[in-house]
Amino acid sequence: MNDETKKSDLPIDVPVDLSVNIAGLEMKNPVMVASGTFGYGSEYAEQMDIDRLGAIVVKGICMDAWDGNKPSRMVEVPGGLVNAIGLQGPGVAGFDEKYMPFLRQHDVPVIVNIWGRSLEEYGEVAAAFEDVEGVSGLELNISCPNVKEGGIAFGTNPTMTADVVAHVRKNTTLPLIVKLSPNVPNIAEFAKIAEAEGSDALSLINTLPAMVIDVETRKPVLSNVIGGLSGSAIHPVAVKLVWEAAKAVKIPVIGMGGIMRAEDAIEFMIAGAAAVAVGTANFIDPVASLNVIDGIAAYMKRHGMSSVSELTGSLEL
Amino acid sequence: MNDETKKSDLPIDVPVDLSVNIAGLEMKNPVMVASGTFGYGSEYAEQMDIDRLGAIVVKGICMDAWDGNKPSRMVEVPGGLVNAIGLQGPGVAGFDEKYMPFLRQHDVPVIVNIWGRSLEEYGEVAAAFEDVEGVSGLELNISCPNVKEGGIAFGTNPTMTADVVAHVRKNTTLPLIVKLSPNVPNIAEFAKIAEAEGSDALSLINTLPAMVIDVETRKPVLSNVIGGLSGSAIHPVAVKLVWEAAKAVKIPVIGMGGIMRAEDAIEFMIAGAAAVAVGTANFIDPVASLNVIDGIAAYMKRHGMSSVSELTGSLEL
Amino acid sequence: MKTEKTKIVEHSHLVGDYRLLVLDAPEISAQAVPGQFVHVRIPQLEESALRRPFSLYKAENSTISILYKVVGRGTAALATAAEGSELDVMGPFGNGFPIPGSEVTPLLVAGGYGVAPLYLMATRCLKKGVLFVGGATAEDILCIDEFEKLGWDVRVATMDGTLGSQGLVTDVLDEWLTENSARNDYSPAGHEIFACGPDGMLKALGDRAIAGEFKGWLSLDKHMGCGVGACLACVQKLQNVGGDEYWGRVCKDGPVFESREIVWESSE
Amino acid sequence: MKTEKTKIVEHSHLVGDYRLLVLDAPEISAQAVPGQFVHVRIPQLEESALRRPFSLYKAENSTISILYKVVGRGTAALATAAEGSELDVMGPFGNGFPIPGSEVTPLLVAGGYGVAPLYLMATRCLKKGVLFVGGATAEDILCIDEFEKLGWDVRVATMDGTLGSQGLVTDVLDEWLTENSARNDYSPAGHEIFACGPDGMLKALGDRAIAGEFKGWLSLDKHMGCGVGACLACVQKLQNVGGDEYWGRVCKDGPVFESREIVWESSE
Ligand SMILES: Cc1cc2nc3c(=O)[nH]c(=O)nc-3n(C[C@H](O)[C@H](O)[C@H](O)COP(=O)(O)OP(=O)(O)OC[C@H]3O[C@@H](n4cnc5c(N)ncnc54)[C@H](O)[C@@H]3O)c2cc1C
Ligand SMILES: Cc1cc2nc3c(=O)[nH]c(=O)nc-3n(C[C@H](O)[C@H](O)[C@H](O)COP(=O)(O)OP(=O)(O)OC[C@H]3O[C@@H](n4cnc5c(N)ncnc54)[C@H](O)[C@@H]3O)c2cc1C
Ligand SMILES: Cc1cc2nc3c(=O)[nH]c(=O)nc-3n(C[C@H](O)[C@H](O)[C@H](O)COP(=O)(O)O)c2cc1C
Ligand SMILES: Cc1cc2nc3c(=O)[nH]c(=O)nc-3n(C[C@H](O)[C@H](O)[C@H](O)COP(=O)(O)O)c2cc1C
Ligand code: FES
Ligand code: FES
Repeated sequence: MNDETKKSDLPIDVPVDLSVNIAGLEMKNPVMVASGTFGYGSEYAEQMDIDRLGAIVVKGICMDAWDGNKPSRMVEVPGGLVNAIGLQGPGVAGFDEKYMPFLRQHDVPVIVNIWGRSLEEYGEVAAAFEDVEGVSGLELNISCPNVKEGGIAFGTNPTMTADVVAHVRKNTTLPLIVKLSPNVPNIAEFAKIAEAEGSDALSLINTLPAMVIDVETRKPVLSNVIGGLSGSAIHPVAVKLVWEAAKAVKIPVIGMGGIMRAEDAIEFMIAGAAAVAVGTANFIDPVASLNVIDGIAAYMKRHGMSSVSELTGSLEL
Repeated sequence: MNDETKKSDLPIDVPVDLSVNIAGLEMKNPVMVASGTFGYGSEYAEQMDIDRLGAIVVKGICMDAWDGNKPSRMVEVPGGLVNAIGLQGPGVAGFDEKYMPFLRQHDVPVIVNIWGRSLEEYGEVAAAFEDVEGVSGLELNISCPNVKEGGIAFGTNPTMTADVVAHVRKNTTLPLIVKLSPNVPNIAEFAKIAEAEGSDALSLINTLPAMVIDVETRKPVLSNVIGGLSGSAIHPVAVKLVWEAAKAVKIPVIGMGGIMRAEDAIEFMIAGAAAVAVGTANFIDPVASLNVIDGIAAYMKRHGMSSVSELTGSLEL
Repeated sequence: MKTEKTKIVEHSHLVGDYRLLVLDAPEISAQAVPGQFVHVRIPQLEESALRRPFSLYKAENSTISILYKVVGRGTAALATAAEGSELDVMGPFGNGFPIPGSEVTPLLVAGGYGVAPLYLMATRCLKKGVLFVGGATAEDILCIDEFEKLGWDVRVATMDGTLGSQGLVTDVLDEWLTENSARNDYSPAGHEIFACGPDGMLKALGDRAIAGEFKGWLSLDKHMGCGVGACLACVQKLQNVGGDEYWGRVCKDGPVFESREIVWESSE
Repeated sequence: MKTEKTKIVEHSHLVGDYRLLVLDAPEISAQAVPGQFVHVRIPQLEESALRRPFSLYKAENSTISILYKVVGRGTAALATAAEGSELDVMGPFGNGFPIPGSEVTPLLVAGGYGVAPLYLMATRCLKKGVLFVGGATAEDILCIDEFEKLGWDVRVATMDGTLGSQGLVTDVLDEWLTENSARNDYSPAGHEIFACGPDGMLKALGDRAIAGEFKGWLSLDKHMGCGVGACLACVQKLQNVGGDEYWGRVCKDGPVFESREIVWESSE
């Protein structure tokens, strides 16, 4: 744990190149915002300069408008929160109409997080985005713990994962990112399947299935009973899974889970992530993602790195 | 969220019966201390009255003395810690010689957490405890993330779980508790397998596989690279798994993971646990388990419950 | 950028569990609309703790004030924040109360800390009206002298009768409505309700507004995540004029809704 | 029960990152042995944060003192604890230094805050000896006047030469050892080392003790979990007299070990 020497021995004024190419998508920097934690971009536009982001991943969208779960939908727990929003969304057409006009005015790649209740619906949603102007990529959500059908069931079964990735791949020409489910014993297996079936990149982790009970009423706090745990609490679990997934595949991995500050993002990159996404931290500090960008640049300078790709997979065992 | 009425409407002075019978084992109360977090009992005997505990589960033991991992073995993270002790232990004979004399003098059931590197060794260890006087039960650890062979590999594969439980069952007459692995997509499946193969009770959860990287040195903080996350951070994940496991089986379930105070234990019991175990909290406050016992009794009084079994599975959906 | 690093100018105990917090926050103060809220990062909590929303109680001279009740770990921690220290505050957020024209008598109805946004409302109304305020006991009836100083008619109800008449605040309102509708020149358009308090109270007021054919503006209190409309945690079932139901966001689409927009669900 | 709810009697800044904490802790104070430590719950950290170990620096008049350096989030949070407030402290824990007989000249060797347990040691030694103290710069050389007041010979080394001689504390010790072993009546049994500081320094001292055939008592600093021997986090490779290697617990079996017990591993 010898920070002192590193800090002083290295040149301070190397220019740093933060740009990355993920799945064919050029990004200014490796810092994205995670699906469901940044709305459709406009919600945060008054709080910060969204054009500084590497990419915006919007809230999960399926074919038609979807109501999501009844409240209550979120509860704070030590080290984070448990949510069961249940993928409320405007559907493909509603998204295009309400949110894309704003996003198209901005200079930031838009990645749409998609989900379906069946193999066919996954394919349909993917296909529908072929006609939506301004979308830079798709993130395939097969890991949401908060909907009864679809979601996590696809992400925890190897055959279903293979089928849904292959089917969506057939239906889209956009860069395809598969968002893996964290609660499987062997993440490498799923990472390889997604890669083999044509995924251009992987993202992980989604929230961990969780539950909170109000001991006074003896009822679940969330109407959906089960929700997903996010925030600092899941960070060390996420780092482990990103490390294992990145070792298993050649396609880039996007690391997320409990990034609160730059160091957390750097950990993911050292473990093998080519990019990262800030989630829950947006709620707490709207400029958290910008602080992460600045923090990565400062770290690179301090360590004499010129390209952020030097960070990726730089773990020394 | 209407605590007020509940508090005032109910009788205050009902006598409360905290005793439970888990797997044939009579316990004064449902509060145990979790394996690996309480040494062999003697370490905490000066800090608190260990005879007040429902049971002591000692640190994992295999046939012969085992060195465990090199340091560093533990690192603090938000909401808990990640450890990779690696099951350092004295072996069956060493345990009997060094620690049982002390434990036999005490009026508290002793449950031994056992592990092996092969099916045969699991059976051997179990059989060896037939001859150790004063042991009240065995907890079968098939979920330790910190050893290369054995441990978690057994707990995440249905066939291996079935084989190891059946084999150990054949080798022991003691009450048998199977400690399930948390990182499987469907805990109910594993719970049922353990029940079918002769387990008398289940305990969950073990730590979640996790990893921490020192961003300055770019090395893993733990010498074992991977460790297990415990503490508050994992509590909502544990409650969800205990709920699902308890629904799936008839044998009692012992809930653990992030119990810091009585409310956390009560949550497990409402979710379906017949008993609970306090782990990481022991390190922070040696009397945490005693506070949990007192807190459960106070809660029962406040809610007019006479037997702690009324709490088990009292979730209202 | 709506995040402001404010300084705590005053932090004092009022009565019971209620406290007053005054912040030096020129930008938020300048923009404040009654019924809007600020989203506060509690410095004493761990890094991952969510912000907590509080209504604007006052906004004057570059400062804003919050009147809050200690109910849980966030407000308990906030209560320890020292005068002179920094507070990270986002806002003002949400759609506040629409200021009624001078022909309308505003009827403000408050439960507990619900008086906070209504006081800011009272200072901005063109016509003085009536404040109906209710609570469990006398300690829950806050700042009525301030309303009186503004020249407002104040009517109090407490459940235990320790202040004002005994019973619900809606009983006192009902009296007023009966008296007034008996008047010759009575027109439902002559008054509007502006309310903040527990859901049960708001629903009862909404029912009266709909039955009596006047407007009822209700400010909802929902647990929040982001506060800016991004997380969809704070939703309330609403209906549009066509009768289609949907989940609206209390933080962004509210917190103030007109009674007819809200669909109350029995389970909540 | 060894957990004591103590009261902070004094909490002050010493120099640089170093601070002094004095606690009213009659039970711990009465039992204290030099080289033992207390395990402190940092009240400002979240509920799940581990305790932090600190050596006993003084133990007198029902109080104990700790001398600590702010190095991370735990010590930074501790630094904000107010005088008069409560601190939850466990201890005293571990095996301290064996107090040598009056025929032995104690050689105390300290790096940084390592002087803390050695000061308590100096107050308990039957014979006054020599304190060798080293650090990066003058600011890291603490409480030498206190040792001098006790009548001890103090020899200082700093890496930058801002105080004492420039270089390592072991250089100064080597000088002393060379001088002394040149004496006619020299016997290695006439002195023993008692040391606390970074691993590199301790290893160097251990090597000298073994080579010079005198005793060297080294107090190790390992990250701890439980502090009572239960978690097996704080282990150090040791060897018994038969040469068998095993992991010993610094908290329970140490923190003080004789040089010959310790097996230094290159990777650490
Ligand atoms: C728009 C708005 C304006 C507000 N204005 C004010 C104001 O002016 N003054 C004021 O005092 N308060 C105001 N509040 C309420 C205030 O935000 C809360 O009292 C505060 O957040 C409580 O935080 P806490 O950490 O102290 O309590 P917590 O510990 O978070 O919980 C307080 C209570 O809420 C319950 N609870 C926690 N999570 C949930 C959940 N997910 N679903 C349901 N119940 C839950 C708890 O059981 C507990 O009873 C306002 C709220 C909103 C939405
Ligand atoms: C027996 C004993 C006696 C001590 N006596 C004193 C004393 O008298 N005075 C004093 O000032 N200090 C003393 N210490 C050290 C003191 O306990 C630590 O400085 C303190 O715990 C640091 O806590 P922190 O939260 O401030 O730092 P942390 O944030 O915990 O970390 C401090 C440093 O340790 C590193 N670190 C964190 N976790 C690990 C790990 N698992 N493995 C390796 N490195 C890690 C960090 O990277 C950082 O550089 C003693 C330690 C022991 C074991
Ligand atoms: C409120 C909320 C809503 C979310 N919605 C989605 C979603 O619609 N689709 C998805 O793939 N992930 C969703 N997630 C998961 C996040 O994108 C992210 O994977 C997870 O929260 C871990 O990152 P964090 O710990 O930084 O929040 C959501 C998370 C939260 C907290
Ligand atoms: C330091 C440490 C050592 C542990 N050792 C064991 C062990 O030997 N065998 C075992 O089955 N579980 C072991 N565990 C897991 C605990 O028994 C428990 O399942 C887990 O820590 C979750 O509970 P907690 O969050 O209350 O700590 C260990 C946990 C910790 C923190
Ligand atoms: S609090 Fe996030 S949408 Fe309202
Ligand atoms: S700190 Fe737990 S054994 Fe030493």
